[in-house]
Amino acid sequence: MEKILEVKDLEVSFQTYGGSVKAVRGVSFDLHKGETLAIVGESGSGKSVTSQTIMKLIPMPPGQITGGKILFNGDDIVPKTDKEMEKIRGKEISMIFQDPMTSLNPTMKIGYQIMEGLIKHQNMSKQAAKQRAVELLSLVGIPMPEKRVNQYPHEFSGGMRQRAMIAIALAANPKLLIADEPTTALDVTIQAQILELMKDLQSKMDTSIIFITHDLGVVANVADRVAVMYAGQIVEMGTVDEIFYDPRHPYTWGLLASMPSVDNDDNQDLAAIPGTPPDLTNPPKGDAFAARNKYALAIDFEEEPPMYQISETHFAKTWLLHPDAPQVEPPDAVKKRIRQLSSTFKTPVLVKEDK
Amino acid sequence: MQISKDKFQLVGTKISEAEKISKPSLSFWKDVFIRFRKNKLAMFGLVLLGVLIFMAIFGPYMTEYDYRTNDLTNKNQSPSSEHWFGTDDLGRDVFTRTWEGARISIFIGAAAALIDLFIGVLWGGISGYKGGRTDEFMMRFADVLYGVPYLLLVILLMVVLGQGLGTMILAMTITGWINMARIVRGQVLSLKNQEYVLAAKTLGANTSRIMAKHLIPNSMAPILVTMTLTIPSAIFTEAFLSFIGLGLTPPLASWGTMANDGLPALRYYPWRLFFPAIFISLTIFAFNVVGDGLRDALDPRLRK
Amino acid sequence: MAKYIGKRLLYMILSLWLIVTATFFFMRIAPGNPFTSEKQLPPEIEANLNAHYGLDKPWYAQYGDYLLKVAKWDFGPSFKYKSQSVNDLINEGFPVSFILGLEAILIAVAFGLILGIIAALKHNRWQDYTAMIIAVAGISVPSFIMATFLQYFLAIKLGVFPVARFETFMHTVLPALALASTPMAFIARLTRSSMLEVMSNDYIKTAKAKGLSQGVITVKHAIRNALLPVVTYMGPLTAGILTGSFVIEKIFGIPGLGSHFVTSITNRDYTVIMGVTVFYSIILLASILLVDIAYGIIDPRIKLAGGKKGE
Amino acid sequence: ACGGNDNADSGEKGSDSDAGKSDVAQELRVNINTEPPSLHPGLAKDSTSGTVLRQTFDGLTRIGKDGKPEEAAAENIEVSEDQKVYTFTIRDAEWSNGDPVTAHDFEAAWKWALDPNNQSEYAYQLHVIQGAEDANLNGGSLDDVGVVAKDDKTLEVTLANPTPYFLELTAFYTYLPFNSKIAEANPNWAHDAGDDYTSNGPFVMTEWSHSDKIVLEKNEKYWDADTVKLDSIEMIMINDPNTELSMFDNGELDWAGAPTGALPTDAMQALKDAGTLVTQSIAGIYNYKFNTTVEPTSNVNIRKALTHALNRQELIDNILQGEQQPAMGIVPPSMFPENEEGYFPDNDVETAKEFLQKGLEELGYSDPSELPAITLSYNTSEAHQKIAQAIQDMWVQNLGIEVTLDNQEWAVYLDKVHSLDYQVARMGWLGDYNDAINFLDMYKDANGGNNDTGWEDPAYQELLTNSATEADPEVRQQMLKDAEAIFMDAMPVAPIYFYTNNWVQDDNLKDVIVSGLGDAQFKWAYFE
Amino acid sequence: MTDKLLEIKNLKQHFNIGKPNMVKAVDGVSFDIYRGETLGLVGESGCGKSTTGRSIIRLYDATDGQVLFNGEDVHGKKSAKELKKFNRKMQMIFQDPYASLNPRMTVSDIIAEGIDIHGLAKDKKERMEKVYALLETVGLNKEHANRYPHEFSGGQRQRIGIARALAVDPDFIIADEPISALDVSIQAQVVNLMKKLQREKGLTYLFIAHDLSMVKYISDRIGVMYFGKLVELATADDLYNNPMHPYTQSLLSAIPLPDPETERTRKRKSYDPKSHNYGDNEKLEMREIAPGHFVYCSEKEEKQYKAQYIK
Ligand SMILES: Nc1ncnc2c1ncn2[C@@H]1O[C@H](COP(=O)(O)OP(=O)(O)OP(=O)(O)O)[C@@H](O)[C@H]1O
Ligand SMILES: Nc1ncnc2c1ncn2[C@@H]1O[C@H](COP(=O)(O)OP(=O)(O)OP(=O)(O)O)[C@@H](O)[C@H]1O
Ligand SMILES: [Mg+2]
Ligand SMILES: [Mg+2]
Repeated sequence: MEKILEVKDLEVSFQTYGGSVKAVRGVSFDLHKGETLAIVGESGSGKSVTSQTIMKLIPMPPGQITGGKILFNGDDIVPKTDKEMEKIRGKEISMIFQDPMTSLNPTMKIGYQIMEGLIKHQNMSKQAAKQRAVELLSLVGIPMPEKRVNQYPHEFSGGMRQRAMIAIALAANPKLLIADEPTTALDVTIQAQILELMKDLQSKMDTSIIFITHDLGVVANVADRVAVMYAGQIVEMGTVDEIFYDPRHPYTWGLLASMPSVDNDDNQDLAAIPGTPPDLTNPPKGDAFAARNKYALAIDFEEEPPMYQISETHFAKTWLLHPDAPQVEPPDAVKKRIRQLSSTFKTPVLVKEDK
Repeated sequence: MQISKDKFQLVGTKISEAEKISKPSLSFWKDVFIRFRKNKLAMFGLVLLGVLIFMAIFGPYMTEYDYRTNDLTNKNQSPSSEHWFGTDDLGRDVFTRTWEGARISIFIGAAAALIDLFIGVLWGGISGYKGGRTDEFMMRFADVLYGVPYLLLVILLMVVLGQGLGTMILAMTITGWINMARIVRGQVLSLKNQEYVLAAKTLGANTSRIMAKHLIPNSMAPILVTMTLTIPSAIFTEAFLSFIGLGLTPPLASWGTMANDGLPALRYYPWRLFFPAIFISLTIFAFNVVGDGLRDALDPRLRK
Repeated sequence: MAKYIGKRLLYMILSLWLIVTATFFFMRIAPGNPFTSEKQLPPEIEANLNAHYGLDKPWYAQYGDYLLKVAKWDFGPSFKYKSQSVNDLINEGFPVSFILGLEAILIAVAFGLILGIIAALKHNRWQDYTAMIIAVAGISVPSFIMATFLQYFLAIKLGVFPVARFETFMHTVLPALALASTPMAFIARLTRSSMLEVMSNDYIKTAKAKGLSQGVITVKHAIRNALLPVVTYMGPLTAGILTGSFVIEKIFGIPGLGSHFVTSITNRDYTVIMGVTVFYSIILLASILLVDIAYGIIDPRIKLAGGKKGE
Repeated sequence: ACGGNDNADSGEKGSDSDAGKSDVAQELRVNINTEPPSLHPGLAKDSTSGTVLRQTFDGLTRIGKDGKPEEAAAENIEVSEDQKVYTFTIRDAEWSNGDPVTAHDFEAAWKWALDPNNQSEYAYQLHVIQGAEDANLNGGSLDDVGVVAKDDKTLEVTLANPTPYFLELTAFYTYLPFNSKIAEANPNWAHDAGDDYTSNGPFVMTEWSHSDKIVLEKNEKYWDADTVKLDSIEMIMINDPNTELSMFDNGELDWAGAPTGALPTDAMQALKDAGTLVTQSIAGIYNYKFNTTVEPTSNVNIRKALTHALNRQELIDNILQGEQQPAMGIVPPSMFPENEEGYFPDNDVETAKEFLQKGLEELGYSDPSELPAITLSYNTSEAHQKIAQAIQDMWVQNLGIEVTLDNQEWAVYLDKVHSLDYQVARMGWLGDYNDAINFLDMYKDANGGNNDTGWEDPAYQELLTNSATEADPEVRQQMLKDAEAIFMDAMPVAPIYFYTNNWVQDDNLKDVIVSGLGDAQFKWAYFE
Repeated sequence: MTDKLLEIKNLKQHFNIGKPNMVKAVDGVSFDIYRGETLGLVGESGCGKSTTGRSIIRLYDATDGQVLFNGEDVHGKKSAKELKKFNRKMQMIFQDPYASLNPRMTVSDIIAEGIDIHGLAKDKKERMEKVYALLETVGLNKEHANRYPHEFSGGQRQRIGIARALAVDPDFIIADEPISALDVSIQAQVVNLMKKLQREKGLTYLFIAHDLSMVKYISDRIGVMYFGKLVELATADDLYNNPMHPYTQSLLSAIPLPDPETERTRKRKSYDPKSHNYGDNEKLEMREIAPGHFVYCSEKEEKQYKAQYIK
């Protein structure tokens, strides 16, 4: 399969008066045509920053790409200027932002905000664009779209704004769609509808999608592959089955364990991961997750774990996969899921860093 | 890579570990100060302002002349080692007068700016925030004040209150705050429905708190700009008031009156206009860069 | 909207009435009268004049008469300029001031916005500093000094423009520039600061993500949101500039309306004072109303009714 | 107009009006500062209006090139023995619309001005005529006014008292005629240029664009049209001396400065250095009035001390810079030639100190520093302010007293001065006609309109009263002289300087006549 | 659980009244909230959940209807003091985390705002301690106290909002999608926290969310809204086991499950409001089809639902 995007060792930091925040610390992944990669992870772990960096939309300054490459169709976009990026943004890559209220221009009608991209990249006439905008709004499930195109963002509910954002992103028919928590504010029926819509687009246009979400149910639904991020790094990555049925990283375990399910016991506390995420101005030595990790090893506090490969597609960054590491039992909620997958290697293999 | 086996002991969570890193807490203003200090241009403005104020205090004593004694035979001398900035049409030393004038002009500028700021922000803020009838009443009042001919107001003030610093400041601010009020009101109108204001409301914040903590800080940019613009207009309003007899009585000088007097001499004795004008500009420049620096420092989203 | 405007028009009339009343009484309290002159008139003649102009009537009668006439848009004769009525003065002076003012406003707004935008986009770079210096010059050099400067350098030294008077377009350039310099600077500063604010908002990121160019983003997304303070400032400015400036008209010998605002007061030319005040106030109130309406257009979150939450 | 820059369009105009003349364009451009308040002879009351009217109307007389009144609309004037009855024979002349100019036009115009219903503020200029004051102020009948048109050509004027300067008065604008036919038909005839604005002078007004400019063109119907060489006069209204001078320098004006406009003081030195400044004395005085009803200016010695302590020449040389004459008397030298010298020497600080000492003793002070500060009032104007500052400094330096300045807006100022709410106040006075009484009359009564000092003196009053009926000019002159001496001894005002007019003009412009009263006439003017 | 803390009676909230784009965001909603319970509110996005919440807390003036809090009408006239007391009792967590944080305040000031307003801390030290404790409660650390909202990720911002609401020790919290922007482990932390607070302090919640498994987990009763109306209200278990209204059924059928295999094969039910086929004069209202289980339906449907209801 053709690789549309390769991110190599990406490092991004923000200069603040309190010091430099290392928001992304060496992230590498790639994405194939027509594939959906879900990124999940701790809030604040750098998901949005990573994805915005791909479009070069982090504010610079204070943001800064301190290292790495982003190859889009084989072309590194890190050194590209804003002018050059204009040709890519909104046409090749489009993005759904996380915060729909502030991401929409409060003084511009929703309809026009959707039309803009159409007029610019698809040379549509105003009328055609408007018609398309109405269509898009109804596609994302907004009732009475003819009326809604002429409204302003503050007249929309949270979910409607988010859908407007989705409409803007979809309008472009992009090769790569970055969706940063696109459905958090949507009810499940609309969410399902939106997910269908995205899949539809994907099958028609062979679009690749990076899908950031916290909702593991949604991940299960849409993702081909999943990357789990923690403190600016990808700590585990694999196909959706690998992550859900054979997770290896203790943070991934924590995530899976802390979900309620419909048939959960309401009186029992959810299994949260204790503690707070690390301060990224001053990332801890060793494994960033160590301090909160029930399964932390002594070495976790000293040495950053390397990446281990568990299968052709499955990677995890934890000392637990070291041959010397003790065998540990994942939490019950996770144990229930575990299945033997056919593609798994016999023993995890240390990934050599190509330096 | 060889790692000793005992490193692979299970040790579990160390939550307390994560907490050591917190830094000393800085207050908002300290934060602003730190940001401000890093802005070179703004610091330059501050230093410039300091120099100007220093000269206003000590400048007049740096020469053997005083600001009021005429020397008619030495009138309109161009700058020289005798008279660094030349002399005016009554033979008075322009250097001495410039710094004598600096006292008044800087004081007047700052005082008017502060008073306008105070009244304007209060008036505009309340008007915009309260809205409805209050807004209508307060803004129409401002309109009426603005509509009545200023000169007439000034003449009346002079007749009723007589000449004096108080009258002058009153005359200067009687309508000066209106612009500020309008600007603040406009900002407040667009800010008051922001979610964070609503959030403060649900916390039980009263009007004054919402104004002080939410609306005004977020209107700071235009407020600062308007304020830095009040200063030159105050300096020249003072000159106008002095000219019609409400302000300074000659031979007292201010930059404004000196510029006024020097203006017709532009073609013949340009230094009489040049020196007061250049110092007015420098002062305004200083206030503007300080204002800009402050603005940037007050906006945490802007980072160098 | 119509209801709102209707309500505001009512308020306008109320404000106008207050302005008229205040001015009327202030004017009468002020020492001196239209016939005060260095060579004092024999009291009998003065009494005659007072009787002729109705100044001998009790104040309430005069006030009432005046209100009635204003309502009919008749401001009466000028005391000083015997051959002109106040309406004539306004009818002849206003078009001149209006043309000049319009030019000045266009210059001020166009250049002010451009300077401000450039400064904001190139924040803390040389373009920003250049714009700042131009703006500081514009602010710290008031219009009358600017006028003298322009006249001296461009008209007298270089001879590019005529020195004074109001005849051809070339004659209007210098006064319009002089009038525009301070507002331009002010607009530039306001624009810059609010543009900076706006450019750090997330929706600018969204616009970028659409692949829009910096120019389009600035024009379509940023300016509008940055316009509020500028528009606020434009209200009184418009009224002030369109009705002429005393000093500029004096320096450039322009037969505009502006000089009447000052001379009528020094002449105690009661009817002219009242006439120009009413005229100015109407323009002022109207432009402030326009500003308030513009608020709602620029920022749809601002409710015109100005109050009621959630309506 | 020969500045070269503007010959293009003026050339052709010149040729179609009179092909025979030299090809120099006869177009004069002057500045008259402001809009003339009224161009109705009966309503005019200011010099701007006067300047225009003087060119467009012909009175019975006109001040000639030599400064003396000469026959104008009247071709013959007879004066009765007792100098109270004047009989004017009106010349055959036409109004600009072709109507004949008659004696009735004069009678009508004068009576119109005297009619209390017509708000003529300058009607008192006519009060020398018998019955005029009565009709104007006291409800007397206009029919009793001593002006009678015996027939179309004869105007008989009876005066209340012998008035040696009456013929000069008849050149004054309040005495100008108007076309009574038109005035009857259209009371607003003087509101605009046009068919109804008929005049009988050397020029006619063809355009009056308010607050902007007035255009006069040669009146072909003028009886003395042959003398008039200018084809047109453009009078623009620029109220800024710097602009005026700049326009002159740029060749956009042919004249800058007095009497129609003004020169910036800061330019004086440069203009003098260039040798282009023209200076001419006029009958006017700038003085500081003392309020004689309040301490310390109620004390004559203090007044004298203040008056003597002034260095007028220095003031003139350095501040006014217009070659003004120091005034040590109250009547201009053009009327009292002795006043070139005056009653005391200029800058006599020694004497001033003596007076001060005497004054202080009388007031019970031992030292000048004990004297309460003297307030020197002036009205808003750069020039007054400068003078006040200089004088303040002189008083401070020479006498060691405190002086504070007090600046007031014009109307407020007049109000204060007229109601004696001041200590020392500046005031100027310009003569309306060439007679000393002009400068003395106002101090006759303490509460007379323009006295403002609170001073009066029976001896002074008697001299003035007697002078009014005195037919012998020599005797009358002496009486006035004596009155001035009394005045100067009491010194209710400190004379500072006698006015001059200063201007620059186009080198080729000739024969613009500026009278001793400072009135400009363009009747004879031409470009070489 | 009979003690009613909040009674909402026929609440209506319409926007742009009298204009063509009028929206009936909330159109006659009635329900009660008992002391100490959590009422979950779910529904289609845009159906009026946030608006309901905002009307309850007085951010909007209700178009019609009543909200009684402790028996007192929330929308009635109140003195400043009463209002302040009321505001301490009732708090809100906003849906849009970023917009609800003042960009110019540090996190510590934002969180401490309520503490300052109500004077809940003796001195600076206690205030900061409280702030730190709250930060920790919501899973942030001390280091974050001095940062500004824009420096946080979406989820971090949401937690700041939660900490702010908790700071004043309210009795009742309207939580408008408080956890949707959080990752599951933090969601768990927050939900655990909310539950703990409820246990310890008897807090009452109106919990608006989309994540139905979480809603079910946390809520005692759940209301389902559709197009400005409450269409079903029942205890959490009852609703899950016996969804009556077709919209509720479609919602439940759409819950995504964290299991790739079931997700690949699942069938969803869709809801079409036209399927009811209501006649013109059928009276639609909330009807109790089982004890404590209300459905918005017609009489005909009521019978049908009752029949379908499984014990
Ligand atoms: N402009 C900025 N200045 C300083 N720090 C920043 C800035 N933007 C982001 N960060 C920091 O970078 C880190 C990563 O943030 P990011 O927005 O990528 O998180 P996220 O994974 O998207 O989280 P969430 O799921 O909550 O949205 C956070 O710790 C945040 O505080
Ligand atoms: N200020 C407003 N002006 C006009 N219409 C509004 C306004 N606020 C909300 N609405 C409309 O009211 C309806 C309900 O909005 P609300 O925000 O309550 O929905 P919600 O249920 O919270 O949805 P979501 O789950 O998407 O947040 C929507 O149709 C919205 O467009
Ligand atoms: Mg994010
Ligand atoms: Mg909502």
